[in-house]
Amino acid sequence: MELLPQIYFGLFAVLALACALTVLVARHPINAAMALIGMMTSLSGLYAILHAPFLAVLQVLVYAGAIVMLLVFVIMVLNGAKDDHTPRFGSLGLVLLIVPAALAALLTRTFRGETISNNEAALRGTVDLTGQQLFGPTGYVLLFEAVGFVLLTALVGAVLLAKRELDSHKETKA
Amino acid sequence: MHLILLLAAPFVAALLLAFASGKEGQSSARLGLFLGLLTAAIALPLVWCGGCVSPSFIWFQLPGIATPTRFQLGVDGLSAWLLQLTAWLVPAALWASRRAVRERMREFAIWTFLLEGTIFGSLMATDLVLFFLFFEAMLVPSFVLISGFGGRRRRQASLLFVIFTALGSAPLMIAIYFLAKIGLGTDLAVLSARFGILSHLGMLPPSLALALFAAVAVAFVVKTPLLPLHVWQAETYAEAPAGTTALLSGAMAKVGVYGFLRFVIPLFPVEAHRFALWFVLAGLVAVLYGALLALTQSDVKRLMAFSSLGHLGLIVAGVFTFTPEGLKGAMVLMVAHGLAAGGIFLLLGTLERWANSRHLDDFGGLAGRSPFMATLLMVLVLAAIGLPGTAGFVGEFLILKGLWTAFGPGVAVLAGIGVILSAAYALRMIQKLLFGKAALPLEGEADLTTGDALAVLPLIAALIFLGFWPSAVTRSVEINLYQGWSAPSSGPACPFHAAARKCCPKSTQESADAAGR
Amino acid sequence: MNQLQNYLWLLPVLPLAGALLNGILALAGADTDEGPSRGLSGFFGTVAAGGAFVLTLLLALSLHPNAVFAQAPWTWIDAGSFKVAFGFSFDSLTAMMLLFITGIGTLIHFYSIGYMAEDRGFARFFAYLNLFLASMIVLVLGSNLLMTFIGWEGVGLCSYLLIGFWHKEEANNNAARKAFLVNRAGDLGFLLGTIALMALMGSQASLEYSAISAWFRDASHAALFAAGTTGAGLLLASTLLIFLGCTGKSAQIPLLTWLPDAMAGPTPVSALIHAATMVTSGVYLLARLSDMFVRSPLTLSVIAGVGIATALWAAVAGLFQNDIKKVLAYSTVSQLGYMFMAAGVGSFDASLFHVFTHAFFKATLFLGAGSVIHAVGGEQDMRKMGGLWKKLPLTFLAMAAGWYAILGLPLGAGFWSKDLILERAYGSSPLLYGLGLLTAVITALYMTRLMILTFFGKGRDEKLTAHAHEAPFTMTLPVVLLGLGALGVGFFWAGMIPGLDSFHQMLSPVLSPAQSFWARGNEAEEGSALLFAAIGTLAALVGAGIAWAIWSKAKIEAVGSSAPKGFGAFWTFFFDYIHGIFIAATKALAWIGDKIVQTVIFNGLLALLIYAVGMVGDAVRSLQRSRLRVNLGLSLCGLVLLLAFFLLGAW
Amino acid sequence: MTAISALNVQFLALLLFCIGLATTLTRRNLFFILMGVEIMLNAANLSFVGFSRTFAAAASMEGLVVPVFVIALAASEACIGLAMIILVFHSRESVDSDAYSRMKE
Repeated sequence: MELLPQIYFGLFAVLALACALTVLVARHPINAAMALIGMMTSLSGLYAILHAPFLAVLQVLVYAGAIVMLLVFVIMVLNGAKDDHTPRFGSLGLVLLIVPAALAALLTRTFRGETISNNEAALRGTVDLTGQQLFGPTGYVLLFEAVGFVLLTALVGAVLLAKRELDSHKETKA
Repeated sequence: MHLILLLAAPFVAALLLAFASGKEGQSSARLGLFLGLLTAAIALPLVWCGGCVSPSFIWFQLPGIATPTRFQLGVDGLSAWLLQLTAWLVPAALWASRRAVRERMREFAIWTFLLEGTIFGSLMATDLVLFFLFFEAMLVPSFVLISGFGGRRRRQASLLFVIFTALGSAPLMIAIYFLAKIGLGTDLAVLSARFGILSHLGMLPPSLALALFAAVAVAFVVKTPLLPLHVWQAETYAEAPAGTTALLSGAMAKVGVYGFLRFVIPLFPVEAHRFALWFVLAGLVAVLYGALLALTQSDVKRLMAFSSLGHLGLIVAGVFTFTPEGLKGAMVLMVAHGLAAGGIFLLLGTLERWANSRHLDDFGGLAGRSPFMATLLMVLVLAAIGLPGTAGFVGEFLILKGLWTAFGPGVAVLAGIGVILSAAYALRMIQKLLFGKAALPLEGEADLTTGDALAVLPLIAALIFLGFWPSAVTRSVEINLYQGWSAPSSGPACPFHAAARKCCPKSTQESADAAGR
Repeated sequence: MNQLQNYLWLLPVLPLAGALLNGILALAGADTDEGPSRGLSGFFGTVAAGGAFVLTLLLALSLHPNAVFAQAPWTWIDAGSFKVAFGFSFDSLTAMMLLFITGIGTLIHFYSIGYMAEDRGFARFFAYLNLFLASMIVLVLGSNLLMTFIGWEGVGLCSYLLIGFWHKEEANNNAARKAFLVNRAGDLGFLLGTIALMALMGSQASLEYSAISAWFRDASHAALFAAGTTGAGLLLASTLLIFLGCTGKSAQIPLLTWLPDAMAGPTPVSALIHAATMVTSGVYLLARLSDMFVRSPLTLSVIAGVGIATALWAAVAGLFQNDIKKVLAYSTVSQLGYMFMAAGVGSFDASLFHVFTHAFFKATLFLGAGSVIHAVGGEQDMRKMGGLWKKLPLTFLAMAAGWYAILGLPLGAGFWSKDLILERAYGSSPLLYGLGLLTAVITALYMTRLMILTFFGKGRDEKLTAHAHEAPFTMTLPVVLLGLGALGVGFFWAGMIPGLDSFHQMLSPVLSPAQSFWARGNEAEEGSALLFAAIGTLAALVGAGIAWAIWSKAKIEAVGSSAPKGFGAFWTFFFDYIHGIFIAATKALAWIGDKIVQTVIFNGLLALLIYAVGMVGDAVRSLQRSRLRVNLGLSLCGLVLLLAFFLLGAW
Repeated sequence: MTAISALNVQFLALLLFCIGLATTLTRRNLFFILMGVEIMLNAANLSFVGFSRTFAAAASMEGLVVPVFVIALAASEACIGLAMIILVFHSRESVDSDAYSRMKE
């Protein structure tokens, strides 16, 4: 049993959990977004030690690099989206915490005794192999194209939504 | 392949219309007529081909069900004529609606074709899941047609229609899943062969079989409709645009009866025979009730709606006599009523447009103003009340005979009284519309043009042709794809056990025995 | 000549083609001011009818007395073991019926050219008339009950269309509708009777007349309907129901109210449909099914009873009428009653003979009345006429011939047929004979009254009678021809003159098995034919004498409408009142159905349902309306619960 | 490979998922809701990757393909979601999700 991966795993796991909890309790969205970046990065590290280097890179590039940056960008555009009058947690929200807690307890109880183990013959998720899996004969070419369409649609939709917003601003100003 | 082509035709037509320019209603109507006639031409050979089945392929797997759902279409004597009816009513309805719908003709045609396609689907499906899919999908185009093109109270009417029919078929869905679970899949041929024997051999608790029977039957009781689930009908028929009402009463209501013939009776022969008298009585109550209410209506379309209620009641009564005469009479009457009621509703649509009203008292003296219209309406109404020489008479006579044979004279007399009353309301309507003096000045063209009449004349021709040669329909009924409902070619009403035996030919009996062990 | 029988189908098709042609003409010419060409449609209509007559004549001449021409182009209804052919058969009974139907029909078509000349709906009228002739031919020519039924309802339809021919008047439309509905009630009897007959015949069920006759003639089947068996009930039901159908078509008690109202139609229609042909189809059907009817004595006595009751009632009602056509209508009902009485005593041949002679003299009377009405500008109230014989001599002579015949005065057509019926009735029951004789007296009374009021005395309404003039040639010719017929056709079966019984000879192949079967069971007393003739003539003379005494000098004033009043109204409309009860009951039921069942129960339940759903929906919506997170949380709660249920349940 | 317990990966994913869920449920700020969704998606991805390691050969690659799609979809979701936030923020001047609950009115 090698020790180094164990240590890394523990490190990243704790880091990810801490960041996630920070998101949960953060006061300002920008702080939360920063914590989210931390979580993404530590997950990327986890992917790396789980032999999925392609995903690890993708995680950093797309999630941490693009999505969260977009988030941060919007938060800044909306002037920090100040909601001083919005409490962090509603009293109702605290009651609702039961739900995830119950879910966690339930699933933990279910899977506690399970024995699953890693398979020695698992392949390493390199770009090469992942690409073959994606576009190979039994692959996901159609699905990939569909996702492409979804992305395009999202792009157009976002532009339309934002544009209408801008137009309406112009009108109100005029 | 033919069947798949036929099923695809209305959808393709709708697609083509969607691509066409919708600016000119007239050209949309022409395109719709052309496509509708093309579809009907595809459907026509089915009358001669008898039974045929399309290639079957596995479609998907219902979770929890071992046997996959198959995509397979089949046509036999039962469905061939109903397909014809639908196929020929659609171009007539489109053509007759063109002046009323005008510039929105393209949308009207698209949705009408979708309605046609779903009706086709439910008439051709050989798998319960496939059937249910089309049976439910039928609601969407009809809802759009009613709420988009209907009369003043169209929104209430369309909601009422959709809620009633959707609620009615909800138990059907549960029953289908349940049947599939215990009955080795959803393929109708397999299911009808095996399920009957399961319940017959007592492997199924009778109460369960009864519950399933009720769940399946209620969907078709609503669709047909029978009392007391007819509440949606009058309102819907009155408020829907004329072209749609023609399809609703001419074709869609028949799917309800078809459901009894294809699903209720083959799957539950024991229960169907046990409750046959109740269904016959329900049908006859509908006959009398429909006729009585038609006598009091002042709205022409409501009047005809109640008339439809009565006719469909008679058809259901004929089906549940379990005699060859009753079944064949029901088939002929279904075709006849579809043609006659469809035609009448189409003409009433024109009248509604002329008078801007549906109230009987607002009409009068049409025979003098528009003799062509008056003649056609008169002929259609006479056909609707079953004058000999039209197909309706053959149907009514055979049903009367079947009722007498199966349940004795009392029931036949009840049905007969309904037939007299139907003449009473029909003549009242004719008198108010065509004769006497004009009540209100009518707008619009002076009379039907030859072009307008083209929508209705083929229906009349078919009614008269089938009136003298009903064998075209009655012979084809003998061709049946499934063992479930084989029309007994001779002898009296099949008794309890004979029917159950009939539903399970030898080969399947053995396999069911094997399954039992 | 035997090739001819292949052209049986042409008989109905000829007038049908005429009807179609005229229908197309009528529709095509509808939007012109003049309407379609009268010459053209009159020509087509009359030629179609005449063609049918010529063909019938050729067929009848080539028909051997015992032979049957049959043709069944295709199987009409095919439902398993139950098959009905679309068949025609032409035997001597058919030949007799068709000869006078097409013959008188042709004459009346010809007459209509003159009568309807001024009418805008000329082509439409001929279309209907031709259609009627086609239906009537199918009725008589059909080889089975259902074929007959096509014609049966077809003539009913044409009757409906023609009664309501002038459809701008609401009264005409109501009369037409009444005729159709009353007939429909009878037709239902016909259909149910047919079904009962099939139930009786069981596995050998066939609707072919030949098969039915053969089945009943087969002595081995007698046990099937022996007294006390279900078969007996079926036979009784079947005969009574079919008889109900006949009462509808032939205006007998209880379905007779429509015929007097049917006079709302144009007069040629009254003559052709409501006097000569259609109304006699009930008698035809009884004769056709005579083999069946004679085996149900109870039904026969019902028929005889209904017949004489109708005859007497209608004759009395005829006395109260002032409308010339109404008198003739009640007279027709009364004469039809005679025919049914004859059938009821098993004398189908006598009854048919009366059908035959009646067709001639009643058509004469109606057409004559039509000429009179035409002459006085559409007035039908006899009280306003009078002294017309000088102005309309030809019409007067023809109608006098009709009058002579209907009274049964010696050597006229009615003399032979009516005396034959009375003679046979006496053989069956003296009571029937007595009532029949009484009816004959009353018949003479009202007919003489009609003649006196119309033709004698002074013109009571100068405006009307002053300009009266004889009708054109097209109208007088048929009247005169028919008048001659009314005098002469009786000699086809002049019972007292040996050798003059060709009518009897002609029908005996069809009817004698039934009649001899009946005769075996009912030994008739033979009376002297001469004595019966003398008594009958005396009765007619007495009636005529009384009428002359009362009305020839009476001062008659036309007050109010021509409808009868007081007791006359009660008597005349007695059966209308009874029908009214049924109508009221139907209306009440319909009202209950509409206002209570539909509105209160069904719509009420619906409203309740809608309300309940709305309430539940509102309640749930208020829950949904709160915060987004709550909704999400609640649905997740549900998810967790479901998960818990499955996961924990699995343990 | 055997160094890391496959079960522990799943437990980590579960915890992350529940934290994301808690964020989505309890926070009222729309941004936090969005971020909670992202956390949940990531947890699902982690679970996929973790399970993929328990299969042999080509089957082990299947679990690595799904996250690719998830990431793509998350990108589009964020794209639209943020656009909508901008939209509603301008109309209500608030990022409080409770303020938007009555979208209809």
